[in-house]
Amino acid sequence: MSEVSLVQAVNLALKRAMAEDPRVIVLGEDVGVDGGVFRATEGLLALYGEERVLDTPLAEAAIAGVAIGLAAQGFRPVAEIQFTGFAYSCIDQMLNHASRLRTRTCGRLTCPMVLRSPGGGGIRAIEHHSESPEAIFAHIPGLKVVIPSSAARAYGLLLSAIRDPDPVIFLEPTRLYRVSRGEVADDGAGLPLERSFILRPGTDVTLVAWGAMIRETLAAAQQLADEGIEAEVIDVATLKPLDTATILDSVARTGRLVVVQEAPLTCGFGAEIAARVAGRGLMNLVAPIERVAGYDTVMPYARTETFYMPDTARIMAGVQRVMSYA
Amino acid sequence: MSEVSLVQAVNLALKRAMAEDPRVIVLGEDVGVDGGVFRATEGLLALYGEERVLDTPLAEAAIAGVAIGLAAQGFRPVAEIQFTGFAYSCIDQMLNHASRLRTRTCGRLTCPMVLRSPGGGGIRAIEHHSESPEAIFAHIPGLKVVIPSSAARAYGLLLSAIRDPDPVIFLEPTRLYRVSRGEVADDGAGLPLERSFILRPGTDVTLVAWGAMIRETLAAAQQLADEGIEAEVIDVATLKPLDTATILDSVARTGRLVVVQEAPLTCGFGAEIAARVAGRGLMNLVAPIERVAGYDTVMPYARTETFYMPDTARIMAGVQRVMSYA
Amino acid sequence: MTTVATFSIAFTRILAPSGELVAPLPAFAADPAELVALFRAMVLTRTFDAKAVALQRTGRLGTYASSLGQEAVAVGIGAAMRPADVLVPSFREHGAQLMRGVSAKELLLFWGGDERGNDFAGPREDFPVCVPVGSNAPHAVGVALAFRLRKEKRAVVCVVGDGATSKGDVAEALNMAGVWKVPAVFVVNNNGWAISVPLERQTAAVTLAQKAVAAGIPGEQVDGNDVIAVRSVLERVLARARDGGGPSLVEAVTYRLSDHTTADDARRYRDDAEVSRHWAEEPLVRLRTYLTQRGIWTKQDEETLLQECGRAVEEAASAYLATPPREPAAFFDHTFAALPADLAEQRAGMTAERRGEP
Amino acid sequence: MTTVATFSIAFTRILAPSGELVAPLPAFAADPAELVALFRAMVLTRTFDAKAVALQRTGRLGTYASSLGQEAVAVGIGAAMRPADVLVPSFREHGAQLMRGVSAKELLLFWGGDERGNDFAGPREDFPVCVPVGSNAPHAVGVALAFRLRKEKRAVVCVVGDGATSKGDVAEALNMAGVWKVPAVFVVNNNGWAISVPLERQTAAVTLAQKAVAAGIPGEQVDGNDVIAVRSVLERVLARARDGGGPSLVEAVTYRLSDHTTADDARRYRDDAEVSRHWAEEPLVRLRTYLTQRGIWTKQDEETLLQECGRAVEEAASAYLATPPREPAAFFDHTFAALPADLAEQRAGMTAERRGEP
Ligand SMILES: Cc1ncc(C[n+]2csc(CCOP(=O)(O)OP(=O)(O)O)c2C)c(N)n1
Ligand SMILES: Cc1ncc(C[n+]2csc(CCOP(=O)(O)OP(=O)(O)O)c2C)c(N)n1
Ligand SMILES: [Mg+2]
Ligand SMILES: [Mg+2]
Repeated sequence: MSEVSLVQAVNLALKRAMAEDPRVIVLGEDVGVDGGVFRATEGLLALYGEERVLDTPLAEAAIAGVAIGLAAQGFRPVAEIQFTGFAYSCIDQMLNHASRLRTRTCGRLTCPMVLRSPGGGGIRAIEHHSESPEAIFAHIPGLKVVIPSSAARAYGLLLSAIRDPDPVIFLEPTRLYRVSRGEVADDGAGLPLERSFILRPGTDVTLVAWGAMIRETLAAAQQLADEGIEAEVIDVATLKPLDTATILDSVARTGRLVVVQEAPLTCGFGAEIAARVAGRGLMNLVAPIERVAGYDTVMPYARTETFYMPDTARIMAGVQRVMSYA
Repeated sequence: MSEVSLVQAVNLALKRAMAEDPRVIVLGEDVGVDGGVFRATEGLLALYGEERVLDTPLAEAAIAGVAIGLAAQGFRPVAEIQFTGFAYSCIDQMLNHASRLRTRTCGRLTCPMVLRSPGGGGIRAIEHHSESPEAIFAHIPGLKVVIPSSAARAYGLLLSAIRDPDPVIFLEPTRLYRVSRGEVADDGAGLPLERSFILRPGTDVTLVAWGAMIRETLAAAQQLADEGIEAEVIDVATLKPLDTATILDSVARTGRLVVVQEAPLTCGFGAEIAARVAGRGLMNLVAPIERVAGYDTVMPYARTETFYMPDTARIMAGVQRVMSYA
Repeated sequence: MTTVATFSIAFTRILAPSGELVAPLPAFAADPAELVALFRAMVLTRTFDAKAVALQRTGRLGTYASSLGQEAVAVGIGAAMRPADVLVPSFREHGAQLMRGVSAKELLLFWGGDERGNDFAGPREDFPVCVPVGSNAPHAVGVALAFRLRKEKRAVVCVVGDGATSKGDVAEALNMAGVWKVPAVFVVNNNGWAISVPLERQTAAVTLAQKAVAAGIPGEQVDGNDVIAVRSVLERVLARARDGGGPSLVEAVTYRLSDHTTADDARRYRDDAEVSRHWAEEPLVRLRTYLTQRGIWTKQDEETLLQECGRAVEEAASAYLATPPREPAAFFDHTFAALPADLAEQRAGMTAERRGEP
Repeated sequence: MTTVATFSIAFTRILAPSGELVAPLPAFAADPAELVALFRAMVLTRTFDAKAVALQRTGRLGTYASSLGQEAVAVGIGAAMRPADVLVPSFREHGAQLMRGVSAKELLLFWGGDERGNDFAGPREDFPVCVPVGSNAPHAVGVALAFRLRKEKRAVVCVVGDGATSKGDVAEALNMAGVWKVPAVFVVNNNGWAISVPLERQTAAVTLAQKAVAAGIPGEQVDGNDVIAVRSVLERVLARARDGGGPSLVEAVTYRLSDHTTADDARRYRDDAEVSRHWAEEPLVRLRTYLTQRGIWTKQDEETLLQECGRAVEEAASAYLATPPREPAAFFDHTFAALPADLAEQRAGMTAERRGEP
């Protein structure tokens, strides 16, 4: 066991997956010689050669489409889109093809591919490099959507995503790439894709988040504890298919729900969580459901981006609001 | 006043808009000589000529992108995407450019364009012709999203969308194109884009829907009335920006909410409505919020599509469930 | 100014519209049976098309895209491909699909709105019809890349329309195919129209073969109404692809004699005169003329063939019409390899609701 | 087989790397002041680049894309365009932007993460930097179409990189520009690399000018390190565009001497030797050699110029650094022309929360 960063954990998972299964192919812009602009694919080319680690031309729709073709042929392509801001060009291929290849052929052709892409704000990047489009992908039937929030979960979830027989969108929070560090055994053990993780047990309020927001949320929970409020923190990790039971169970115990999301408020994944609890857990609620989210504005440029993204203070304010109900 | 179908109302609005403003340009596949595959643009070419009615090559991303360029130059392009199933290729242009041209230039360049597209199921079409992607667009800051459910609203809302100084996604339910008919004055009067319409007042339960689902929802309300249940039916019409007040106000009176959406359940626009009510109207609720929605599966082919889409029976079942709470 | 690169586009025609040979016959044509087989496949395709249109007109099939007048493209493809190759079609290649072993009943199921029509008993690796225009091109690159990686001597044929050549996906795919030298052949089924948009409004390019120039791959034109030429050109470029010689693009110049689909009325946007003119160039008549003149084909053969084709298509139609729709909840079952809890619940809910349970 | 179309790609170079003339000078060059102006603009661009990189290295600017070695492309564009034309840039055309009146301070604000850097006081209709590669190309078609519809004698210059030519948006835009004959000139700023991907892995095409062939529009190559040639070729195709002659594509062959951006380390993927080789061909030295040999330029001129440029850039940097960030809630204000109730509430909520109100 050694301590690695989240991006190193991604790298370890990729190496492990390529080692264990010759059908795993990595492709994307700058994934080869350069090892990826964030070094997520570093060393793969040296280990597995040009046949299995392909630098692609600059064409995101085709990267997704080629992966579909490879997957239909039984390969397990792991395609990297350099930033989620450029993954919008893949939506057509992912929605109109990847997600439905199995359905429309009654299982004759399948699409066991992973589309990896780093995103999210907070690294003072230039525009289009701070996107959080998870809800768009989560709305698409036939796709699974995973966002890790720690090195260990990045490792275990990515392995499972690659081994999954269906298409998985794997969104990596750049903000955590280097600052989130932890022990990773590199033992090839996957983590289940259909399960949420309770990162901190609590009795007073349920905080649900994913990706980079987990860090802020845990920090808020810590501060709340100092104020005598015990928050339970759930990392949904796999947005789709969602482990609703864990959330409902928590809310049944706490009676209060705050969802934290970096993406714009409207139609974000937080809305889905709120709607599920309002549907199946409503009678347990003692307070309105709070969503602490990015605003319905375009993510501002670097100089003011911190005002856009939920931070500990905003999460705490949200919790205070739900705690004000008896 | 004469009775016209929804698609004729769209046609009337386009003619009116072109007549009143020379900056209005219509472009898209088959919008010229053919008058659009649904005849929405019929007669425009004859009236306004090839300069203002442009048949485009088959390239949806560029149709959106060209509209952005025209809009930045002060034109008011109305681009047609032949079916929403092919509008996914436009998401990149709409999200990365149209929605943020104003923001990123501090208002120096703006994007007063409309992207029209027919969609939704129920016409026994071939695959990819039955899509309901409104939630994807509604998640994008800087875009407005409008879906009419009657001829009169199609006319008034489309005029307002074209006159709006910002980009509007205008999604037209093909299922209603011919069967939904009504009086349209063709007086050039627009309908406000930020307002929901109460189509039927009621006291027992609030039914919220949009687009083609309005028809089923009104039918359900009618049947419910026979059973003594008075349902209030709200057509949100403009999904973004949402008129939350009308919904909250209704729920405050009825205490019960059922949202009906044709799109897949997860992360659909119904989730947003549920989340808003769970946030600001929760204390008024006497029952869980029900969502009657498409399933999280790919829309099946024509032979079984009717089992996918919410129908009157499913809506009534949803209402029965919320009515079972005292 | 110096010239740094030059390109030229060749055009192949072997059998003129008159039925006259205008170039030497390819080797395969030495056997008259081969030519008869091509003719039979074209007649079967036309018969199938007519039946499908008739079924649609009587409300028993969904919107259908006929390949009337374009049979030589699909049949030339079907004849040139080997079973181990993979077809990544657009939606007007019924002839090629039939030749590859997709049954007429499966085709009707697909066009009738039943997913089982894509579960080909025959060519298990072939892609189903692709409706989003041009989006199939990158899949073909992926499949071809798979062949290259596995060092298999197989090739992919990907078909796109003239309209599709305007779509970014096609340009991206051609370029990637070029960089990776994958065994993929892109056939542009240029029927002159993309619904109501004629070629000259689709592109300023004088040929569609020259789309290959942008990708740095070979491109050429073939008379798409000359099935001998189509088969011959495709056999050549497919052989090159299988042998590691890389991708190519073949523009087959043909004409859409039918409406775009059964939902379309082409008289809204094109002259009858234009259509009539093209009837003189359609693919069946010229091959029939040639075969008849050579004494390879008789009126009697023709009648027998029409009867055979009619019978085969009628049988398929009956089998299709006799197939009940899938059990409604079936659409849940292939969403993922295994049904997640979430979906299992939705499926159970649907079944319960349909039974009238709360 | 008959040949149905032929194409050739021309290459223009006027000033060789040695400073030798290898072709007749264009008319504008008769006035030495014109050549000096080109040189000055290139030096200013290089000075700006160096300052921007320095600011980034010291944590006072965001990730920055230098145009080191590519100054002739941007300056040639800037010189050939008229004020009424519109520039739709990629992200490496600082030189062109400066010449068109975008201030160095505005550029720094943009790269420093401040939207106000795009609110050019100067060329109000020019597009800001475009980060999603290739996505600017359709905008250029739209702007050019606007000119055509209004019957204005104006043209658009759209710049994309070599990597961008693989992107579907660019192919779609070129094709549409061709169909509609809009006054748009697409410049492919071919610097040999797309981050770590060299041209030969980007495409099998031997030139990028031939991307024009697919669109049926004229395409040609120019030595992108020869500012005289770049200006001359662009003036010609821009004049044609303004006069209704339609679009064209010009591939400017240059080399990225810098890292891709300040976030990149090019030594990971390319040889120092390759870079050194290209230093011998960079655009400033050859024009300086020519001007000096002709007695148009002296050491003293050079020193004065360097001082002037340094001063201008320092002043801009100071003005940039002295600009406080926007009021946080400002990002709400340009989302729409008018703030919807929804957003007004979010804005109020943000302001209240920042004041510590519940
Ligand atoms: C991406 C996309 N856009 C639009 C459509 C609607 N549509 C179906 S076929 C067609 C024209 C296709 O023309 P072409 O590629 O020439 O093929 P053809 O129909 O002539 O065989 C259009 C616009 C579609 N299916 N896909
Ligand atoms: C659509 C898209 N994909 C990926 C990126 C990330 N990226 C930024 S620049 C670049 C390479 C661009 O190469 P080229 O077009 O040659 O321009 P250059 O940087 O060499 O000027 C990449 C991959 C992007 N900005 N946009
Ligand atoms: Mg066609
Ligand atoms: Mg480059």
